[in-house]
Amino acid sequence: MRELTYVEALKEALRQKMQSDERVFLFGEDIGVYGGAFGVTAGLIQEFGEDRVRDTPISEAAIAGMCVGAAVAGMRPVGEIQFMDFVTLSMEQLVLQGAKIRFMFGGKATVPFVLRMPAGSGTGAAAQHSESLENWFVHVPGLKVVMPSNPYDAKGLLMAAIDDPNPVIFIEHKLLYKMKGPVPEAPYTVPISQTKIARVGTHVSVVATSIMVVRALEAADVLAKEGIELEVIDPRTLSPLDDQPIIESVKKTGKALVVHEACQTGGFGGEVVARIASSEAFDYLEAPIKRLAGLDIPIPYNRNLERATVPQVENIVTEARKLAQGKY
Amino acid sequence: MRELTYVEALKEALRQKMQSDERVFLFGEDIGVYGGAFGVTAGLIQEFGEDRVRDTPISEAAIAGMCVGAAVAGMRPVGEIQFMDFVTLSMEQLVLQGAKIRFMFGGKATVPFVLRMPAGSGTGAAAQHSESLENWFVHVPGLKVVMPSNPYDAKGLLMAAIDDPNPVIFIEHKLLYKMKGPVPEAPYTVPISQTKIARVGTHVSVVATSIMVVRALEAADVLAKEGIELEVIDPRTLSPLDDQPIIESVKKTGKALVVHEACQTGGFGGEVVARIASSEAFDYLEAPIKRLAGLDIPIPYNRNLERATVPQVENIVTEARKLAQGKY
Amino acid sequence: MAIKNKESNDLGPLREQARALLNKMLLIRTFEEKAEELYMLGKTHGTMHLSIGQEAAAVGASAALKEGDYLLNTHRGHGHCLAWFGADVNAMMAEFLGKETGYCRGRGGSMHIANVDTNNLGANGIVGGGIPMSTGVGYSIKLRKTDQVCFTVFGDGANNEGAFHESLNMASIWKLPVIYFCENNQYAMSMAIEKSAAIDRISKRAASYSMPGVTVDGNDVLAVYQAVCEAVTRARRGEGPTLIEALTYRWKGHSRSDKQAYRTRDEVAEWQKQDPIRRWALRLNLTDAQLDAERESAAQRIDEAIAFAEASPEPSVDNILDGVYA
Amino acid sequence: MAIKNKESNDLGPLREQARALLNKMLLIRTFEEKAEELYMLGKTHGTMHLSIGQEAAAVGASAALKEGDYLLNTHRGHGHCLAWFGADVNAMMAEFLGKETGYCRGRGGSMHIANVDTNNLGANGIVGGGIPMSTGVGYSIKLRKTDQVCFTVFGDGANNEGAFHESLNMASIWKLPVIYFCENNQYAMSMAIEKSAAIDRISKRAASYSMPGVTVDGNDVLAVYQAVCEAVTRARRGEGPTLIEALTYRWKGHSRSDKQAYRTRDEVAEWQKQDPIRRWALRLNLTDAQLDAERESAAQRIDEAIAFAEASPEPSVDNILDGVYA
Ligand SMILES: Cc1ncc(C[n+]2csc(CCOP(=O)(O)OP(=O)(O)O)c2C)c(N)n1
Ligand SMILES: Cc1ncc(C[n+]2csc(CCOP(=O)(O)OP(=O)(O)O)c2C)c(N)n1
Ligand SMILES: [Mg+2]
Ligand SMILES: [Mg+2]
Repeated sequence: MRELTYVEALKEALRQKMQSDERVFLFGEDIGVYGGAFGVTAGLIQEFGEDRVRDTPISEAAIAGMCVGAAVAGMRPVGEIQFMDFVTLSMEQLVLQGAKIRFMFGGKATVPFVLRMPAGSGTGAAAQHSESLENWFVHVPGLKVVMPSNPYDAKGLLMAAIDDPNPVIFIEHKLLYKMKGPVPEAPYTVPISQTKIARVGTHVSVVATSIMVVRALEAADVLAKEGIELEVIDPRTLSPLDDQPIIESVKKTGKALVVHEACQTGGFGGEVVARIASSEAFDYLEAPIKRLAGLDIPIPYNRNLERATVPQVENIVTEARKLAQGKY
Repeated sequence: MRELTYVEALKEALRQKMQSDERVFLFGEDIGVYGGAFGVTAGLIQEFGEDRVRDTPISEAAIAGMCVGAAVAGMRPVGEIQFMDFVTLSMEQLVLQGAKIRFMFGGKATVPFVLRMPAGSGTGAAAQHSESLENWFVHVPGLKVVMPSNPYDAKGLLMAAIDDPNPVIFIEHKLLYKMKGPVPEAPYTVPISQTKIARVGTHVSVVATSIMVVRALEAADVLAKEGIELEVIDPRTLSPLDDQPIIESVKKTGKALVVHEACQTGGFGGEVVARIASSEAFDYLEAPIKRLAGLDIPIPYNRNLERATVPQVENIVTEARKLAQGKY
Repeated sequence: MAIKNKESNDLGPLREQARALLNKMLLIRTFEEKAEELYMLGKTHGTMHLSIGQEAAAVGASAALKEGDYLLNTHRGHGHCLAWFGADVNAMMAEFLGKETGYCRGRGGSMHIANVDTNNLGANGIVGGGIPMSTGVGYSIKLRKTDQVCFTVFGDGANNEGAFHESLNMASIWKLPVIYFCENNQYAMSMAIEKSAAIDRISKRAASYSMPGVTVDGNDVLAVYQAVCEAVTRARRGEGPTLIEALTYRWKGHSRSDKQAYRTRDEVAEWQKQDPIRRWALRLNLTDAQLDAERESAAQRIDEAIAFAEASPEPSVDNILDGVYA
Repeated sequence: MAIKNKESNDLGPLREQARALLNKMLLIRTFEEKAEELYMLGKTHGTMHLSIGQEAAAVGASAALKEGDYLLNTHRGHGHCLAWFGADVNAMMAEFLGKETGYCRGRGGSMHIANVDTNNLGANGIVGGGIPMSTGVGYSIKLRKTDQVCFTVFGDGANNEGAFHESLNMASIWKLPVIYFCENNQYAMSMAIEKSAAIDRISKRAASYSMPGVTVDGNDVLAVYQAVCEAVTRARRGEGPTLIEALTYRWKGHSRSDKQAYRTRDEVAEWQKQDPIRRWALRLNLTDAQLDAERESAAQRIDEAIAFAEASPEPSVDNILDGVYA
């Protein structure tokens, strides 16, 4: 099948949606002639004009307000926050307005917007350009949280997110933008809230998000040579979470490792562990449920420190091996 | 011993700190003549003057900026956010600046501020005045997160928080403000990051935060009559979390229930469950680890709905009893 | 502000509706007086923000707007909500009492009364919370190329929120059809406007966004009406947003728990001489008897609403999870 | 802006330091040129924001301040950091290369260079991120009753952030000793100032806060110096904050990955005629030979710094957890 990069897949989703639904429009900082900090919207302003591909001033609260206001008023806004870190300036509108309006108004309003943002470290952008804040949004009822780990899901989930009648926080990863993979040309959707088994295995269930799925798959290749078979699970949508496949997998393997880039304490890993530990999978557990996540520190600038801060393939290999071998 | 309300205990901590340390000053919306939305600062402007008890405009981002800036510049600022919900407007300064400055600057700066805010539902203030966002802050390295559950801890933890050389998010609960309890008059501190066993028991370990500690203790009284002894654990400081007492307790009881008001998904309960499930306590578990938390919905206005949204004594009784009796 | 004793009887464009507008003000006044009573009787919980004394702003403004326009309202929003197109007093009172028949099925309450069917996008518990949303609403109108406008209400305190700055700047550079209506009732809770804002007239802040800014007597229905009309004309013509500052006064405390230590009884009394209802009635040459009669019929209407609300069922806890997601 | 060909040789109060200021500008220019080279050689990662063409702003401003004052800097902050009191080129270069000997022990990098020992509170990765902090710094000075000032730098793009509005309002009502220094280099990344701000002069926004606002030629060391001096005098006298807009231009792309499709080569060339270094050298009647000599010694200084930085150790991963909490 045709291969596209993650960036191209996202762009194609945006273009196809803008072609098929005139309510869809884009806005954010430098998304026009500049094409977006990571090039996702490059070329779209030439195709759709500046009204539908709107460069905004540096005003993240108002950008979030555009999402909420335009959505309630019947449009399908797709905003971009240049780096996820800056969404810290948008929380009031997203959390107190966007996420709550429907419920607060007795279920009589719909707030269909998508807010895209790149998360993660690995580019040397340091502590204020490397945040992974997905669990903040997972903790907000009314929002949906999506994190694609490959080009195919990136296109399919973005098209599904734009179709979704609810607010969707769409989290991309800087290091995945150049990743290539098969992407059908025709429009398609990957259902929201559908967890995927990225690799079938028997010894350890590894639940990973975003770029950690890629690393977990690499780790699985390494361990396969040792006869250790990892089952790699990619939730793709973190909220609402389709947890049944995770629970089924743990019932099968009896061992679970949860991997994410965000710092461990208070992160999404706790939610996954709690879903497992309170489920019928508990009776099948043969080992403690382990988390492998970012260190509880801001992302350092120095290359070595930055790399040591978040889980790498070798760390996943080590942790998964320990679990498989019953050493912990 | 002398009894004070939670509000009076907090006020006494502020007054004693302002008397002993001239670097300490207060600011926030309506904290002066009005005395604060819940009366915590009533009378202090008369005692210390408006420079040290400063009414601010409604500008929550700048209020957070006052915390960070004044702290880096050598003061001991204590800010107030009128309702925790409004801290959604302050996140950039708190998370990207206040929490990271010390690490980002190579450990060469200190950022000693306290930001107080009331959380929780139960007053009919509806979805935008009832947030419990503590786990957002728990997920931010560099911040400390404190949640006192009674007047004694309120005074002692607030004095400790003001002494602490790090940024402290100090979370009060609206329904606790009128609670009375013994409070020594002389200044004292309750150490940050010291978990407390609020009631010793043998059958089920109940980890609860803020007002849920009060409800868990009531539930313990109820169940004691049935011969079920709950061990009630109050972390008091959620981050950095002193988890050893929790783990030891679960090793003793073999059963754990985590209770908080914040909505369950993505909440602090997940962190506690994960600490237990990955620890040596795992081998002692006799039952799945359960969470009892707020429903995953915004807080509704209607009294019955509001009450049904967050854990009540009877819910804790039911869940704990099920665990104790091995029915789940 | 000087006390107006005798004002012109020429009601200009409002001649026909003058009496109807008076009755609307009376309906609002009575709604809030009764709401306060119900509150005192413990028939509702939570808090409540009364706009008593500010009725001219709500009534004068809505008279200048038309069906299909959007409303973004504040926590002190009963007046604008009742003055809005197709407002249903029963549904409002029911929401105030948290009943299933309320506008928000009892989920929202006083601070969140909304009716999206009439583009009333709701009161707001967040000071300035509607302002960023207005940018999106205004932009949606621009894209749809309709002649709608977005009428955004906020208080004097809200104009110090950062969102005010971001939003007015955006609305101006894109010429969005948004009317920023600042109801300056002199206080933000306990904070007097002179202490909270480093400017003597909030409307002057429009200059930072190259948009017209005007200050009007917010207790004069006609003055408010005319100012909003001008802004509406500009907006519908695609000439962009306007900032209107309506000077008025909050008669009651900020909310139930306000001891009002920050102001004097005399100050309140002075402003009460500016009672927008009395002033309007005078200009209509209404006799006290006529005014009382109108007041009485308003009271009846509200009593009906209370009866309806009290007879209405509480929301059922069984479907408490409904409505989080579409 | 008109191109200045012959400017007065009267350097007024800067007569003595004129040559030193020139050398400072050359040091900054050279630091960034070499930084760019190192970047291209892959000796550093992350991104980098160069202030080449804006040196007069940094040098003119710091000349008007004194030791003990506070600096809140931006992502494009190499210049202000090097111009600040007691700046150590070695520590800066080492931080730029992420070494343990850097100002932030390699944890911060180009966007976070700080030196709290000299009240340099750091560059900032967040646009406008230093502005709310300045309120707190300014308030701390007010409470301590010292004569310090807080010098807060930000770009034209930052003036559309809500925090700008909230902070300037607070600084004005409390008369805080803060100087808001907006370096208007005509663009925020790809966004031209005319498109992003609904005002022709950013300094005019000072009126919304009843504070003085002034626009100066940001490529003229003397003009910047004088404007900052006036603001400093007001601040130290307790008369409150000032907003200064320094007009200048960013010669290089926003960051490494900028194709600059949003502006023309001619526009850049026009502005380059305003080279603050060339202009200052002319006013000093320096010969090209003299200028080259100075440039040469600046280059030597930077090469030393690079040698120091490259010889310095990488931070050790063993104590990676240090410094999160005090
Ligand atoms: C963001 C935010 N900050 C603070 C509050 C608490 N609060 C509610 S109303 C109010 C005063 C608002 O004053 P103003 O904007 O003048 O409106 P008014 O109450 O006078 O109608 C405050 C501080 C809030 N609801 N939201
Ligand atoms: C809050 C925030 N939004 C967006 C960015 C991304 N960004 C970094 S610099 C920049 C442009 C800033 O323009 P300006 O303030 O004029 O400063 P300049 O780069 O021109 O020096 C942008 C959009 C950021 N770092 N922080
Ligand atoms: Mg007001
Ligand atoms: Mg700029």
